[in-house]
Amino acid sequence: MELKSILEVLLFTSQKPLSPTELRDVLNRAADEEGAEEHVKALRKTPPEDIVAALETLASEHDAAARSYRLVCVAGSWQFVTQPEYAPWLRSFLGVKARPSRLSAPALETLAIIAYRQPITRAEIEQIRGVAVDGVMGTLKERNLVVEAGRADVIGRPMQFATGPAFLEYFGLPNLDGLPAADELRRIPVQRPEALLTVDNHLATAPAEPTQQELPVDTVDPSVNAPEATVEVPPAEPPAPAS
Amino acid sequence: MELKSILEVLLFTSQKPLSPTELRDVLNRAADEEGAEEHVKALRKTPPEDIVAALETLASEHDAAARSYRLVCVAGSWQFVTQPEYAPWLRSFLGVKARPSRLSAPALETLAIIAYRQPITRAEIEQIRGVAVDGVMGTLKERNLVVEAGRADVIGRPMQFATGPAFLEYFGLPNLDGLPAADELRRIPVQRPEALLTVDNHLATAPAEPTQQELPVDTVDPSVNAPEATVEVPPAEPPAPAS
Amino acid sequence: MSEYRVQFEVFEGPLDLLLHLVKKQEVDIYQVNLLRIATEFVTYIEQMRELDLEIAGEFVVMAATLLYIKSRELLPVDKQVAVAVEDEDTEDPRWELIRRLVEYKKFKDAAARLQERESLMDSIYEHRPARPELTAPEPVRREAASVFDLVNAVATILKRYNERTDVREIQADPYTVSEKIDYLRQLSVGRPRFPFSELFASARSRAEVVVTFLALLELIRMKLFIAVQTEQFGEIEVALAPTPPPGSVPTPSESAADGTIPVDSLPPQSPPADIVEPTPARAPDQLPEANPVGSDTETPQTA
Repeated sequence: MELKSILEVLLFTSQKPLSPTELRDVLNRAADEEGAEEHVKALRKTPPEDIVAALETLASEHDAAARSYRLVCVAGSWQFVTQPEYAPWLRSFLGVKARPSRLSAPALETLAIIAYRQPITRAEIEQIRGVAVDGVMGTLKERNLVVEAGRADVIGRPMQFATGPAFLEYFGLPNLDGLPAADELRRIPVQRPEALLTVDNHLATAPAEPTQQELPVDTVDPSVNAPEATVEVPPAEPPAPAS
Repeated sequence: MELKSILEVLLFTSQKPLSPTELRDVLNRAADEEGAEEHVKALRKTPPEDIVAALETLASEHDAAARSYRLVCVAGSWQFVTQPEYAPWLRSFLGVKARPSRLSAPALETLAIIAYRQPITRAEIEQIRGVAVDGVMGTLKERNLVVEAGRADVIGRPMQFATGPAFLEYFGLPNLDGLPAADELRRIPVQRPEALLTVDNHLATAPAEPTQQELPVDTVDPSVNAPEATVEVPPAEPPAPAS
Repeated sequence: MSEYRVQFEVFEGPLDLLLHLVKKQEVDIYQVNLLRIATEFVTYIEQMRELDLEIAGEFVVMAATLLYIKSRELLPVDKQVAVAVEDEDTEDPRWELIRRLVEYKKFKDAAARLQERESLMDSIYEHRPARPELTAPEPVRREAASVFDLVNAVATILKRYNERTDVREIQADPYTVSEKIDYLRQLSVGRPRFPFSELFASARSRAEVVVTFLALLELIRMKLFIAVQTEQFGEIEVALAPTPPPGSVPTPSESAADGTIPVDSLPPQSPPADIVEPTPARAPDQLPEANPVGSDTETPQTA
């Protein structure tokens, strides 16, 4: 029994996209089942790279077969999807309603900032956008486009935000590196007016109105204050796929 | 866009098996949608026989592709199912399939007789099995594997029985013609050695002189008296499948 | 004693027991020695009786039939009653028995095949996609937005940000949007398409990247360039816009390869479905700093 066929049948019957890790877990669980046959046991601890390779082979096979569906990887998880040209029939079959209204310009801007600079605090977002973002953040979180991602390691320990499970799907992106011009746009040049003090080296931006409370005790680095200073945001870890 | 691909994508996304009628309804609905494109409209009122032919072509294509799943017809409705050899993984992944408890051997025997000889009275069943069938008939009726199917047109007007709505689904059969060896078992075997008179006390059935009198059915043609002769019982009309 | 019980109980009825006895003879059912079978059958019944087992009526009837057959068989051949050919009511009991055995055997085999299917069905899982969204992502997923929306949003932010920063820096910036527009137009000469990423390949500084990007958006806004993403996860390409008849929008394309529905609400004439035009970038002079984006949910933050 070929590995790829087993992966195929799992993806085929799954009710949600599956990551290589999840697929490997199933192989291990089946191998550990009491009375598992040899060929089932043999797939215990299949190397992740074998699983990924098998998935890629499978996807090419399905592409070559040119059927009405194909196997794709979205946000690191694999799933069968239908080809778009069948949308007219699927819409009337599934009674698909139009998606909730498209995002407003403010919501998109906020989302873009979060996408390229995650994880990021609300204060930082507001600093970049120049306006408060309470309303749009609510919308974005509600639609799972944005999720909370732990607290920043600065005074006050403000909540940070990252793109959520719906983000990559919403934009049809394979992963965060698939963001257009990710390399360039992660490094938006930030020139800091002299009056502003950075809170933290890793912050994308300086706070708008530095107050005494926000000043960290010891993290002010004078060099960051230079006019040409840019702050690179390391590519964020993709958020855990929705389960 | 080929009809079969459209049917395929519908079956692929469906949460339940679809009959050719349901599939045709989807084609019609999509064609009636406001702003439907020409190639969508063109499939309005596709003849049912075209749909069935396309489904059969599809099923052969999938069989030929020998993937981990295939397209099957069960009780007149079409669906994708997995190949049985992947059960060890699917059991770990999806859990043991919820199925009604297995049928006992007497219940299976009784059900087989009803399936091949329907409609059939209880007395006829008991004649074949050689034992009373009250107990198992109760079970079979309770599980909708067997239903009452009108009264026989003979003295006493006994109730007749036929396979019920759950029968084809339980065994995963497309229709009653899909019963294994249906042709043979629908016929009452009257294979009759040319004679049963023994020439030897220890050889009960050695042929001696031809006789023809005991053929149980009155439609006997002398030429039919060869050893392989059989009398055909016309296949029973299948009961209307449950919807 | 319990061994006997088990042995008797496996038989579904007298026919089942008979079949078992026939099988033991290892001959074709038509060649079976009925005499021996009759003897063995009666022996079983006797054993059951000795063990005080309840004997079903059907077994007793069958035993009687077998004894009758046996008694006939034991007569010399010339004393055997020749069954009258014309008497249709008279069955040869041997033939009748064998006919029933053959028939019963066929159904027993059929039942075994049904049982095989029954257990096979335990191993076959139906394809049951959970929710429409999961199996039909394109029609629902891509209608609302595209990556271009996102890029555009970034551009807006960049532009606003540049305006907010030190004026002297902007003046010192060696790159201008109009220069880059010329550069991009030159770049496209003789090359109808090039990858988005190539635009930034030669940039020497972050500022140049930003200016190039703004120039591109401006060209797109002017409908001189288009951005194309031919497949869902494919690379974005920049292409020269097809020159449309004056005053018209691009004609809808039949080759709506990816089923994308354009970002903006569908106008009567929609642009090619595989080409998504970003919302035009805001011209710098339209961008009031204090109140950048009109949204009811937002309140200007004190800067």
